[in-house]
Amino acid sequence: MQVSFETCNNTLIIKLNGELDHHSSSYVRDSIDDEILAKNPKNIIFDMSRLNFMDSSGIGVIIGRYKFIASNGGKVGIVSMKPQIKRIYEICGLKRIIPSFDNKKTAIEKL
Amino acid sequence: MQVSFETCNNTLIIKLNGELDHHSSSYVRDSIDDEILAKNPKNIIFDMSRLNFMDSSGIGVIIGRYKFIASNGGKVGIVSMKPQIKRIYEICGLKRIIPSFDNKKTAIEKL
Amino acid sequence: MKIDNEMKLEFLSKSQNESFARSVVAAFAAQLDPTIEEISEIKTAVSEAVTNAIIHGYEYEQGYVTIVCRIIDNTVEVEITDKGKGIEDIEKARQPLYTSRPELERSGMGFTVMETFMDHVSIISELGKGTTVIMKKSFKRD
Amino acid sequence: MKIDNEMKLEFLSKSQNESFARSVVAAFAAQLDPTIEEISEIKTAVSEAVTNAIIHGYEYEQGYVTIVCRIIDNTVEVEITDKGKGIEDIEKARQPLYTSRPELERSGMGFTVMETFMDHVSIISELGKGTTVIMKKSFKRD
Ligand SMILES: Nc1ncnc2c1ncn2[C@@H]1O[C@H](COP(=O)(O)OP(=O)(O)O)[C@@H](O)[C@H]1O
Ligand SMILES: Nc1ncnc2c1ncn2[C@@H]1O[C@H](COP(=O)(O)OP(=O)(O)O)[C@@H](O)[C@H]1O
Repeated sequence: MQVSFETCNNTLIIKLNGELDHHSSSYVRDSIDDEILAKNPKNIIFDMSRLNFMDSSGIGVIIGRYKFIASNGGKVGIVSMKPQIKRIYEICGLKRIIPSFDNKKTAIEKL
Repeated sequence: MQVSFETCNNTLIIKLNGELDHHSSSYVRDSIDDEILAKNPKNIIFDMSRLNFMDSSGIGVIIGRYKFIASNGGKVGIVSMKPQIKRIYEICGLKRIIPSFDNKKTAIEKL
Repeated sequence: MKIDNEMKLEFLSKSQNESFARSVVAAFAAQLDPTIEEISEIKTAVSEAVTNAIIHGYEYEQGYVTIVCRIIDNTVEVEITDKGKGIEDIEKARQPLYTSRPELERSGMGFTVMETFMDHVSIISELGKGTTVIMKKSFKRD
Repeated sequence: MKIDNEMKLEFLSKSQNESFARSVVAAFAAQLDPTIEEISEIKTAVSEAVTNAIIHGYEYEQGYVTIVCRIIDNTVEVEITDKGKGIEDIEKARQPLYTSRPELERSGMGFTVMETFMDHVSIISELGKGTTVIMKKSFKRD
């Protein structure tokens, strides 16, 4: 599992590459939290174009970051989910709190 | 595992696609023997460009066909082995009785 | 009911074995020629149950997780067992959003995911003895 | 010697499980970050031993094949066991080209392949009780 970052104005883009499960979740969580602490972004976008697997442990990671960002008045979006991941996102009700976009450009514009 | 055939003059080209182990060996053996019976080729060439795995059960299949073809005065060649398969071919001493070629054209010319 | 194929896998309750376990079940189920979507459904359900065994069953202590997998006609049956802590109230545990470990950022959606992706999910558990989750999925082919 | 990770796989002696078994061992060994070449060596060695259990051990009767896999430091240890017929003369069985089943077009090269691809191969066998093949391979990094 790899995590990389990109900043665009006040938005932090978090690229997830690999498989996000309970095993990789602590590494992913720590990487993201360090970056948020360092860059203090308003909004965050999860770029999932290279995420090949995610289960409900991954949903826990996303909700955790969402709570922090939302409590500071920021917004969270997700882009480029593969079908399996989109289904987990829908089943777990993430859809109601975090919008999904087809690509980064629309996400940054519409967030 | 898939087996397909091509004939070029008196040479039967046998294309192996998939994994040749003990499980697939009976299917591969039967397909080849039926084709040899139908076409009565002088020589045969195994095209291994799409063979992804082979163990010593595959060596047994090749030697079996070699014995039949050689007993009728024909020749056998192998083309396009992947590295793992080339090593099995060398370890099992097939090198001494069946020549290997880089491609079909050279094999047909040089056999 | 004739069992067409069967395997049993036992492994240490280490989190790095979560991806190993789901790949093994997927490789075994492959003999039923599932679609890519069906394979990722099984993988996800197995990942949920194995993760639960490691986190909730053994609470990160070392133990063995066992997976029994059977193919019967066009159905795959997966049984995932731990000899850990057990579940006190199974009905409550199955509820969406319920988690006993919110401090670990668990979403409480594990059982809901298993139930959505598999045709059948049942749970057998005894406090102090352990838990078995039994899941079934049929592949209907015309 | 601390065992870093361990798994045990049991499956029916059906030939379709040969590819399943070698994939499982490869997936487990993946945690040592082997090269593609090392992975195909392990897969081939496992395929040989599992095939022998099915053909020679159980002689195509139904039985269970067991694989135990351990990671200790940078070494993978694989034990493949059948409770079949057993080997009368282990030394003879190991010889290149020796096969007791030439009518099945066996090449007699199975043990030679295992020995070439693994660092260590030992065989424990008792007539009428079964056979265990123990193989080890270390991954040396720079
Ligand atoms: N194998 C298990 N052993 C003990 N308790 C379990 C086990 N599996 C699930 N549980 C209990 O059921 C609850 C709900 O599980 P689940 O829906 O997967 O959500 P989560 O894993 O996010 O908590 C867990 O929080 C835990 O209390
Ligand atoms: N698991 C086993 N049970 C009984 N006999 C075995 C077993 N494995 C190997 N043998 C014996 O050892 C011989 C040599 O094995 P091997 O080198 O793999 O060649 P092959 O499988 O081509 O015969 C076999 O022919 C068989 O007689």
